[in-house]
Amino acid sequence: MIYYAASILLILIGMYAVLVKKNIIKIVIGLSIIDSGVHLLFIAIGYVKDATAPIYSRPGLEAGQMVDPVPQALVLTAIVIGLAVTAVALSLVIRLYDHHKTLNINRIRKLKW
Amino acid sequence: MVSLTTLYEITFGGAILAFIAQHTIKQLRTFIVIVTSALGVYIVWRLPSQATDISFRLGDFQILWGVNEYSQLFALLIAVLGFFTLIYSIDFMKERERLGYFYMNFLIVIGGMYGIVYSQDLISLFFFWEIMTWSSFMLVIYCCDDAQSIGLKYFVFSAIGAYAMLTAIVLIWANLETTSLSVLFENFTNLSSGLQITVIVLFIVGFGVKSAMMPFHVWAPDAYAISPTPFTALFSGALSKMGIWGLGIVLLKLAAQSGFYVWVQDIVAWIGAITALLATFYAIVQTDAKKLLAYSSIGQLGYIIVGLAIGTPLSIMSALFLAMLHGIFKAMLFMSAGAVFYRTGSTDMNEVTGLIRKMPWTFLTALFGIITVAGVPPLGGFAAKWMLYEATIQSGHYFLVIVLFAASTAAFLYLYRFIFSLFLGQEEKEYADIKEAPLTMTVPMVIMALFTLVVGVFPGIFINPIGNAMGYFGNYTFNWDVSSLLNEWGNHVDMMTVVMTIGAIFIIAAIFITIKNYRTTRYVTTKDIHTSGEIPTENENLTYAVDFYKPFERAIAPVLKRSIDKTYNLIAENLESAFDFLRYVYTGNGQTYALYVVLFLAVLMVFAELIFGIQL
Amino acid sequence: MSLSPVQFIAVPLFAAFLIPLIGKASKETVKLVPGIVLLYLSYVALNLFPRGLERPIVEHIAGFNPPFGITLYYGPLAAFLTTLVTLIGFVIWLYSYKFIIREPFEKYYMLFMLLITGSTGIILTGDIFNMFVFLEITAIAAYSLTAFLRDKDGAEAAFKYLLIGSFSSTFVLLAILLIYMQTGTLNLADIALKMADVPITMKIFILILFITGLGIEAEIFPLNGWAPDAYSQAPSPVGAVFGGIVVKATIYALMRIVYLMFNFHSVLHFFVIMGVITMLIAEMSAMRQHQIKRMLAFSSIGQMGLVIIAFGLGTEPGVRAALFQMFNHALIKTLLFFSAGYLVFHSGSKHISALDGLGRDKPLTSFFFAFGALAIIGLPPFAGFWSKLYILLSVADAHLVTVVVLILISAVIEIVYYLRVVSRLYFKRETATDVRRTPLSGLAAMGILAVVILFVGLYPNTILDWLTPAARELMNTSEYIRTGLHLNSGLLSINF
Amino acid sequence: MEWMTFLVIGLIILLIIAAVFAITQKDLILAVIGASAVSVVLSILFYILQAPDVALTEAAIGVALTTIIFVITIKKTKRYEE
Amino acid sequence: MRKVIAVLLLGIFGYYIFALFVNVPFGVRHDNVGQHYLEHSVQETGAVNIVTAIVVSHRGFDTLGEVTVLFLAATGLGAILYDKKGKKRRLQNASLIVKVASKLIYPLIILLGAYVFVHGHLTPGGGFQGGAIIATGVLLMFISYRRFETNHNALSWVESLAGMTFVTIGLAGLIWGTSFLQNILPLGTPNTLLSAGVIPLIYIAVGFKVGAELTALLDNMLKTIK
Repeated sequence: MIYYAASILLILIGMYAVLVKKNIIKIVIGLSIIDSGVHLLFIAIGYVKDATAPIYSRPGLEAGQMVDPVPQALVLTAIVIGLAVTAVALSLVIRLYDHHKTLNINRIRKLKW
Repeated sequence: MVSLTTLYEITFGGAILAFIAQHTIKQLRTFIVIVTSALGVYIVWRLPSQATDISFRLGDFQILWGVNEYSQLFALLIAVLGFFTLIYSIDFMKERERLGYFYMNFLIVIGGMYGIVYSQDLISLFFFWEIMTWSSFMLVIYCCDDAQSIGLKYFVFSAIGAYAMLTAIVLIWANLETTSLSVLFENFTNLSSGLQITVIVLFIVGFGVKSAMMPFHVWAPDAYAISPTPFTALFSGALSKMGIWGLGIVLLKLAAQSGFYVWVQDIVAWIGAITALLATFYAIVQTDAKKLLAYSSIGQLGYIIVGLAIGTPLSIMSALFLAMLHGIFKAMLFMSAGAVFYRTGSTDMNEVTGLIRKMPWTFLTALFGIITVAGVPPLGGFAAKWMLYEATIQSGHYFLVIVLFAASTAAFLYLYRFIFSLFLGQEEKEYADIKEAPLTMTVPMVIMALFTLVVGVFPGIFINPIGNAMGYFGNYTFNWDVSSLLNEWGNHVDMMTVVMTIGAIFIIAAIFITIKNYRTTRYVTTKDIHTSGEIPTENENLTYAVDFYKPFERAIAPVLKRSIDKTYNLIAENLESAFDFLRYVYTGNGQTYALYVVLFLAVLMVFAELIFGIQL
Repeated sequence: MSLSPVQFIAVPLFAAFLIPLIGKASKETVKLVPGIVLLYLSYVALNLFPRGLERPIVEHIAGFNPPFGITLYYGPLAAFLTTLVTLIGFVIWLYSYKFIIREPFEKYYMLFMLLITGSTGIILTGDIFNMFVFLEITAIAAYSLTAFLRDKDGAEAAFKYLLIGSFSSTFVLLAILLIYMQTGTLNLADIALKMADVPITMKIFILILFITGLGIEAEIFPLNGWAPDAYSQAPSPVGAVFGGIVVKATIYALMRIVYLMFNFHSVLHFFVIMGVITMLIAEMSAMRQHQIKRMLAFSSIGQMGLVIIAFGLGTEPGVRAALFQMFNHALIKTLLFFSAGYLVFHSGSKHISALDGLGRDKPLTSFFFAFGALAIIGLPPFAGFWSKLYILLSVADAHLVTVVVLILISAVIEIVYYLRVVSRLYFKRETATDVRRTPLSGLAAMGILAVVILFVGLYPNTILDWLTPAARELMNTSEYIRTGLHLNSGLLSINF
Repeated sequence: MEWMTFLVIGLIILLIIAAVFAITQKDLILAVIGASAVSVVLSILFYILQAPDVALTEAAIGVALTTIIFVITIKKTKRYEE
Repeated sequence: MRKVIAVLLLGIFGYYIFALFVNVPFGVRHDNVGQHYLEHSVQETGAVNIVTAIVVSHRGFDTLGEVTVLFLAATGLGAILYDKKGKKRRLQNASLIVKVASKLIYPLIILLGAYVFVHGHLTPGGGFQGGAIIATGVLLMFISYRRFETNHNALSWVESLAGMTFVTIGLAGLIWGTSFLQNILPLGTPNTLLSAGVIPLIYIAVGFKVGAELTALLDNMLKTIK
């Protein structure tokens, strides 16, 4: 339960940063925090009380004793995707700073109409 | 060989070939164009005897092309006018650029018009209608200066009309599941009466725009004036008749079946009459010959609309007669104005004067043209106007007839101005070495001029095909001689006698005046004008045509001031600034956009709770 | 190797991996690779198409039966869209051949190939998380391509796109999470089967998240703030990629999900409303644009609004009309972006006012622009006419006459701003002319598109006959579930 | 398992604090360190939730690589928020 | 102003999302595809790490996409940060202690990374984790030694070849098996290194690819403008 609350809170904190913070690096940090929140939510719904990790590392383990592996597999993918997005975003930040000499998003709005 | 498909293939194929030829072998281009249009005339001429209906499926629709007398009437007008204007254009357009573009679009317009009149279903009608619209738009913006905004105005109005039509088509499809015209005619009464009147109004708007009906006429004067003259001749002569063609169908085939017929008739007739009157007023105050002719066109179309709206056999006949005739004489007039432009470089009536001796054939054409417009015997216009008045009176529209008379009388004013300022009066020095227009221009003009004379003498050559065409609308029987008119009371008016008499008087008068004037006139320049002691400056335009109808202009100033055009412009400007305001939604700030996203999400969630009453 | 739908994804991917190696040997050869790949894909498309129409091919990746493995579903709809993507991709490559000459162009082609992979993946996949992955591939490729010119505006546009695109992926991910939580499966067909048991609250929230998430890339108002910037600042072929490929794939994803999982009628009407708003606001904004590509972008949004309206009707004619419109819009907007690209290149300015008189100077390019403008307005005899007509007819069939009128009003606005540009093109200009010529590859690309547009306009049945089964597939959910789940056709695709 | 619950609650509080720190801190380097702290805590939480694979990934990617690229970016741009 | 609106909207959003989760029980077993995997994956794929089995086998297509995404990020980054002029890292040399230490640790890190991805089917971890670990190792060297250069040629070869290997394995499945990415090798005994069919192969390819890509990505970022 508390995991749900925590992850939703993380998502909201991240979104707040994206919506309010002026600094574009902050915005990217916000994006990665949102991602973290979603990942935590995924893992949390896959969790089963008193179960082990889904690895048959020792004999005698049974399927009924393990947590749901699917969300873990999905999160694995999602984390990598998040990294990719962050990397592209940061390269854009570098480009933007190179052109505008500022990180303030309010000053990077030449494209209006 | 002679079938509708060949007609389309040849016309559209010729269009593309002309464009290709322009960019490869220039000499071939003119040849292709002329041959294409000549073949068009031939095929259209032979069609009634040989064509079979063509039917095939396109998408979900049954496309139906067929020939009937009504469409044949208009198709002949298109073919002949197309042929003449194209011949005329050979020399007229010789020096211009982008002729491939010009001729391609010209032929596409012609092909589109064929398509319209031969289509027997709404989809192909709309299909060709739009083809005609955009290709004529391309010709309107072909040249110069203000073409941009004028072309746009033309297209926007056309589009409004076309989309009104499309809405009607869509409504018909949604309710009757058909696009065939004949099925529509049969089942029209199955529609609910509200739908009936909606469809009728939408169609009237759709066709009314093309036939320059008030208040949708504002595109016409500018568009006619700005487009290259050979095309203007076709534009005013044939293209505007497409609107008439459609109005005929809507009024006589659709509206006649509905319970609102009387209302529709009266309203449309009045709109037509007002169009005729106002356009005439506007024409009087124009200083540009082409613009004058353009307004005159609108006025004449007004008469035709009145004729169609009244809906008695005689009035329909007069309307169609006038439509055919208008196609010819307006083409003549535009061509003669074009010939003047070709030689002098201007159609401004305040500039160009006294060309009668320099360009006699052009003058003759113009003279025949204005006589026809005015509806004076011996030329064809008389018969048409005469029938119209008679029909109007018979059907009891007395006020209407007064308006029409007023418009007709006022028309003399602008016609007089046209011929007087361009051809009569003083010769200017600057136009001293002007020659008659080249043969390719004069020949078509003169042929058509003679044709109006022939029609005047033998109205039957028009009346009989028109009588056949009217078979499309019902069983009207006519059995008239070639050279006489018939009124309701059974009196024959023998046109031959009338023409002979008037012709003799005319010739005698002309000889008399000429002889008398030659003795007394002396040569003066336009500068030799009494100016009450003030010395006219060099750049002051003192041609007598300036302020030709000053008092009249003053008299109708209140009418002119409230221009519909201005109202439209005002609406357009206000809309644009409203759109401008909307554009501020896009602030350029990425964060704001992100905020919109969350806003959208939050609003949806709240709505979901409100609408679905979700238990949380 | 036998033909299989997976090649639509695997072959461009392979090519993208291969390009850097080829680039080491010869940089010029790199340019040819996407062309060869796309030609091969069109061969595949042509071969698979009849089979897909006859009977959907369900490819089980790695041989696991659904719902335990990822499946590819190649039915009539996917067949239609993959063919479209291949065709558009090919012309875009042809156009780019001489247009993208800036270093590092091999990266451009890699990104382009990956974008093709992503969009065909979205179209083909039968698994929702897989769809997310491909959405991300498409999106990241799109961000990078937007900033490809590395100028000030490109970076700004790409950043905005990325910002909103990240929101999109977050919401889609959340929706997938909720779906997995509720149904315990990720296979689309299986989800559709189990969705009936999901409580309505959950269903609606999943739907809302999907609409928001996918609506961002499908350019629904007010989620489309990124679009005008990205379209206009990316290199011209990339603008065509957005309008022709990315948006189409996303709309497909949205509609597949909505039709498959949510069967409320009121929801579909919501789409009609959203479509109308999107269309009207976009067209009105387009009218006031000063930059030609921005104008095209707004027009693109407007057209998407039209597509959404037609999808939102929820009737078979509606869906068919929407698909037809997607097809036509992809072709026509690509043509417009191509010609606008060279017009901008020749005039040296992105502004419309700089285009005066280019019709004289660059007759063919201007001709193609005029051609595209007439086509997109929906004038006969071009392809756009039929799809607009079909949309109007299907809307009228649903008794939404107001919507018909609104669509036509927006069409009038469209006429104003397009023809304003066209008549400017044929304006006189006294300034010096640009001596550079439009390269043949660019003209060839435009020529192909123009021919196809005209052909479809004259023979709409060629496309419509394909579209009817495609529309039926989208409408017929139970058939999708049946074939998607129970047919053991890992063998099917190979034993032909 | 009472201590486990407390540990989890503690970690989550830490998580939230780190996240808030990350987005409020004016010094971007510190903000990034805050973000990486989020990742560290998250990684531990993943482990507690029996997802060692994800924990490992989060540790390698979230803590190390993401942080590094952030730091590089900040080095190339500006350290302090205006 | 923006703050208030944002907080308000996020409040609404958060409230509804949270409300959705209030009734969701935590830590309860659901009957879903995950259970199927837990029960059958070992037989089907031969991997004892079920997450790996899912990632590489059942959802191998996702993994292909994932690799593609990283490749895409590296490519996109290269395109966005491309600069014609020669580029140099502008980092200072670290202190001697760091230098020596990193030189010692570097091979160990690489080894650890390799171990992680080779044993992906047996223990937690796999190609991504291993690749990321390798990249951090290289990063350490980047930081410590100003002149430490990676062989770009080799990097891009590795990147491309590894990616192509993945696709080729997939296509091999299509050729010799029944479908893309199908396992065409014997499964072997679970819980031994040489088991699980193509999974180790794929993970090795992924490991190399991810390692090379992340290294290239870091290199690119370190070297750009300024």
